[in-house]
Amino acid sequence: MLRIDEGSLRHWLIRVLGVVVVAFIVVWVPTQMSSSRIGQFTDAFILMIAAMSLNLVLGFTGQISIGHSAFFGIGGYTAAILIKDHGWSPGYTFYAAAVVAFVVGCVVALPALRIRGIYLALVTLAVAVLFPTLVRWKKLAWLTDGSKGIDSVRYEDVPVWPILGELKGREGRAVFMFWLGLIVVVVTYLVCRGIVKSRFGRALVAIRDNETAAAVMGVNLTTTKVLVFGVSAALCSLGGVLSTLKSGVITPDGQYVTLLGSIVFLLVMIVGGAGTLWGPIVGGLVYVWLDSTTRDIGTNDSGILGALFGWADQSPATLILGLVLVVIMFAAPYGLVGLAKRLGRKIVVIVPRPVGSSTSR
Amino acid sequence: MERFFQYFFDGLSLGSIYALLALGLVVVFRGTGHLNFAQGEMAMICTFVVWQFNDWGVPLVLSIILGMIVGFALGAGVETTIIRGVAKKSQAGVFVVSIALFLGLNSLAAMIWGSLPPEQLPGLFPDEPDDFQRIFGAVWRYEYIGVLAVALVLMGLLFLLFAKTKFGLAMRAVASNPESARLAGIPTGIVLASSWGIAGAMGALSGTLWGGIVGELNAGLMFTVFIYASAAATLGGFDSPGGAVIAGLTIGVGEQFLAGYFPGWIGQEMKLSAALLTIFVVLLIKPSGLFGSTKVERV
Amino acid sequence: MANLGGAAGTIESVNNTDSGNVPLLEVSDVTVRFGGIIALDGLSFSIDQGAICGLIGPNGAGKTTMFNVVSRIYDPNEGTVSFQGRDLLAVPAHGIAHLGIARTFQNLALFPTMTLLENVMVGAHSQGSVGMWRAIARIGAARENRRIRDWSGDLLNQLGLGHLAHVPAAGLPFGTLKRLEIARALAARPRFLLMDEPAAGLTHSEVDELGDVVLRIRGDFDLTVLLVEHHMSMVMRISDKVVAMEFGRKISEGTPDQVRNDPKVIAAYLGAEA
Amino acid sequence: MSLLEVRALTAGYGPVEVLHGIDLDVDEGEMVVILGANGAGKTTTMRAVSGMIGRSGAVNFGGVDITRTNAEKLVGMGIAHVPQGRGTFPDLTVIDNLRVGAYARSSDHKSDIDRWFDVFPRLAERRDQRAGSLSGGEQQMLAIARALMSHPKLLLCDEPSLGLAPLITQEVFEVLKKLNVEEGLSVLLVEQNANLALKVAQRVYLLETGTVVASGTAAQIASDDAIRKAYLGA
Repeated sequence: MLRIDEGSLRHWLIRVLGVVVVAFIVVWVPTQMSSSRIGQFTDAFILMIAAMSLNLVLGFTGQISIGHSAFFGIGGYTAAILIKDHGWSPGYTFYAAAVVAFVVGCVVALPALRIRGIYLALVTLAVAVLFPTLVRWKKLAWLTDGSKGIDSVRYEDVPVWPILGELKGREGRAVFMFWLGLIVVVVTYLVCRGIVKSRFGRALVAIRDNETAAAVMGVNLTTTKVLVFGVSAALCSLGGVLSTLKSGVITPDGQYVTLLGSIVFLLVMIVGGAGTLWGPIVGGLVYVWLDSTTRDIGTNDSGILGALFGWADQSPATLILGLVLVVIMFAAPYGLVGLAKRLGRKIVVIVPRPVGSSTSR
Repeated sequence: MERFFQYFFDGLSLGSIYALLALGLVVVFRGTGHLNFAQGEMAMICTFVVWQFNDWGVPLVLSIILGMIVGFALGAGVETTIIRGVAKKSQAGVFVVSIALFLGLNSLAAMIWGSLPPEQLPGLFPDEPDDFQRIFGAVWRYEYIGVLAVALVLMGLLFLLFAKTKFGLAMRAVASNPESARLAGIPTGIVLASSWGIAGAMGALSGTLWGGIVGELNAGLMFTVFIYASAAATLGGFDSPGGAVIAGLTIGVGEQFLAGYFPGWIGQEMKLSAALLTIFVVLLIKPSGLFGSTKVERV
Repeated sequence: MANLGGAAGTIESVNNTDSGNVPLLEVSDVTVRFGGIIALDGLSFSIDQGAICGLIGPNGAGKTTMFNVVSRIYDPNEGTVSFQGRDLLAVPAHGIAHLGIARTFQNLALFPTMTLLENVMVGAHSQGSVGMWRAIARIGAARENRRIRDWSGDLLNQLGLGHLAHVPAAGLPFGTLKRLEIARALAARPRFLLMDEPAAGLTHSEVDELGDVVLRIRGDFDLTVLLVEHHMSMVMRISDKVVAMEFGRKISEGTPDQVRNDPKVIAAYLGAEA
Repeated sequence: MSLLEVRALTAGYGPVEVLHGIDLDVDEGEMVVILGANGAGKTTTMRAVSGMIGRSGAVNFGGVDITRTNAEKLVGMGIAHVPQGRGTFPDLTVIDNLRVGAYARSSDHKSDIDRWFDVFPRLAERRDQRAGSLSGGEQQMLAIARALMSHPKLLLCDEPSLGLAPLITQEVFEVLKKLNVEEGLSVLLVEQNANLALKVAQRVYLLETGTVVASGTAAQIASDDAIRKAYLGA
């Protein structure tokens, strides 16, 4: 077992090494892989964003939500409507979607505050069920185009980013979406990290662990819960914007717009590791990998969740996924990241710096 | 007036199916404090089981009883093997596991049976186009009358079980104070498994009744019913069986009225949303539901 | 918002501590009912600045209820509570930390998944100001973190827990966690500390140590302490004043010696000679 | 041989060991009291004896080793436990509470219910009220009556005086004493009210921080300075 002091040269070397490896993979993927593979990574980015946002609410604050698919959909629809009806440049719709979703998120959180546990779960369930029906509603068709949804929402011309050189055609768009997705993932990660590592973030975990004690320490439960729900919704909507821009379409029964979306986000978060910063990122990669692998099992060609609601038959994929989930809940409550941390500690231990003002830099 | 009675009666019938499933949710919640997200899927699987027995030539009534037995075993088995272990670790874990069950059962049903064409599951009651009775000018179909009757009878039996039997007493005791129940010699493990089992059996019946009305069986059979049932349980207050029944019937009737009287704005496709929104508002005013109890927290 | 410069709290008290007879906390005629049960029945007492006040009484006397009234978890049905002349009942539960009131819990109310350091850092919540937006934008968040981390680390070191700073709270021995609760409460730089049965569940030697710790922190942090405790020897040793309760009422009040020899107190503890 | 024989009992909650090896006996027809300050481990002792928490050491009841028997079975064997804080079923009526008490028995229990209604007439008046609506004293009586419905040989009674007014406490103790004397019921009692306990009990164990620091007959302990010390400090 290796013991390394926090902040020592070796510790910094390990950190730098980690960054280099990640950067290498990130650069390698869009330059060396086929555009369909690149697209899969973009899919993983989309899931990472949604799962990271859910993680803020569920993983860190302990508030159950299965309504995040609605926020995802709000993002997608905001982008689609602004681009198609109002001629916005796609890039700006991220900001607009975040604002809309933040407001809706806060409104949803308001009743959720007075009710706890399963009641909260059911309110968010209602939100997840409501959203697609509202979008489909004929009275709103002027805005949402009803059940057929909105299509050809994408960058007509891929913007030129000097670093990337010129990107052309389908391939160029795939590479562009990859980089765009990566940027949003990094931004989302930084937002989550900023929150979690702050006084506000400690208040979130305190609420999760012991609400009464948190209040006694001076944490305002109401504003904290509403704000974190709002920001979580805003982040989730970014995933929706990205997904719509990538596929060019959004419909009321689109992939992550229905309740199924919420379930997928939940899966990604749990498998990767709830309440860990890297969990949703690992979860997103693992999920997309599993999904593409299980497409080849049996006759099913619609992936892990294809079997749901009779979309496709005779695939054991979802069943396996359900079993994996149960096993994870028993064996590794903090997901793959939690497991990796536990095993990693047997190889390398970072010895933290002693605490107190005298030892501070 | 005709329309009023028509909506009222149809609503009562559908509402009784929601109430059955909601009652299952409440029985589980009272006993163990968990929300079983897979309640609807357990009911769906059992409906397929009923169809399977029937398809093998077992008479329908016997098939339904067998289906309810399978439902009981499924519920009790899930509680003892999976839920109990996870519940020791975390409450959120139970929620995740019930979602896993939801996925797994759904997939299992799709794998084994796929989607059955319409009218494969024979209705329990005559459902030819002219099998109805006119009362107050409204069409009372025998099928709907039958559903309502069966649902009400089962709920009645359940309340008798709760109120009059030794086992029902034990269930109430465990729900009220599990620690003292153990001290009184009640095998709490068996009681808890049974509450899941009873919920499973009621789900089986609710699924079969619903399947008979819908006619078509597939893995998505119970999803909407589950949403209605959870809305009913929420509205009624999660710890009140009577509340779940009343709320289930109310929601059934309410959605028929909303859909019937506002066809332009709400209609068939928006009735679920309208019902959910109404409940949302009710919860804002009364967070523990209409009949639920608020508990004093001790620190 | 708060001055976090020194290692120990620098409290410029509004009242002169020398005269010592201006009450910091004044409870008058507080009544609490739960359903039909009267938990507190017109209770009144006051605590002077800088004093350690012991609150004693048999189980079910209403001590913890009193405690929860002062820490704003329960609302009394009747009566008033004032802190430094302010109406405490007008302050929400999360507001009392900002007034300078901290508490420990009878059955430990720690954050089990957090490390000891993080637990104490949450205790310092009222000493920071970085909210969500500043955390996202990272405006002053790092500096505040460092400041709170150092301050919390100092507290852990003072209570002899520094070596466990990065260990999660769950699973540590009871005595350690009791100390952690004290450290966490002190992190808010309180001027008034409420301790709910800090000695319960401790071994003999740990109880003696605890008494010393309470005396020490009272001096170091310029604290006023309300101590609800069953462990008579400790209460009698460290309190300046003792209030005895039974059935939600005050039955005796005075110095430890006065209360110890009060026949009503002896009756309450050893049972009345009927 | 004693009815209840406890040797080197250790128990606790999670990683926290509360009892560090306790020896304790209750003879047939005897009333024994455990005294001690709060946090001394009295309630934990009771819970360990009745199998509500994990324990190690040896517990024998009527000559049978019950160390590994779970709580639900012990009721049928003749141990009834009235937990601290009453342990009634607040959502059930008084009469249903008593019926639950008879759960472990198969025989008819109507006559028993009538009998306890005779002993506690106030319960009879409130037979159809929910237990949660009763006063503290009534709940305590109900809890005791509920425990006795199982016809125990040994009654574990955890602080029956908790939160009760002195008069009602006396009433409860008189009933316990009567049952002990007239019916030969063995009782293991946890009590903070030392004087009262010493009056009814035959033998006493004094607990401090999870160990027995003194034991003896009630008379010996009553004249001992140890109690005064343990309760009111030196």
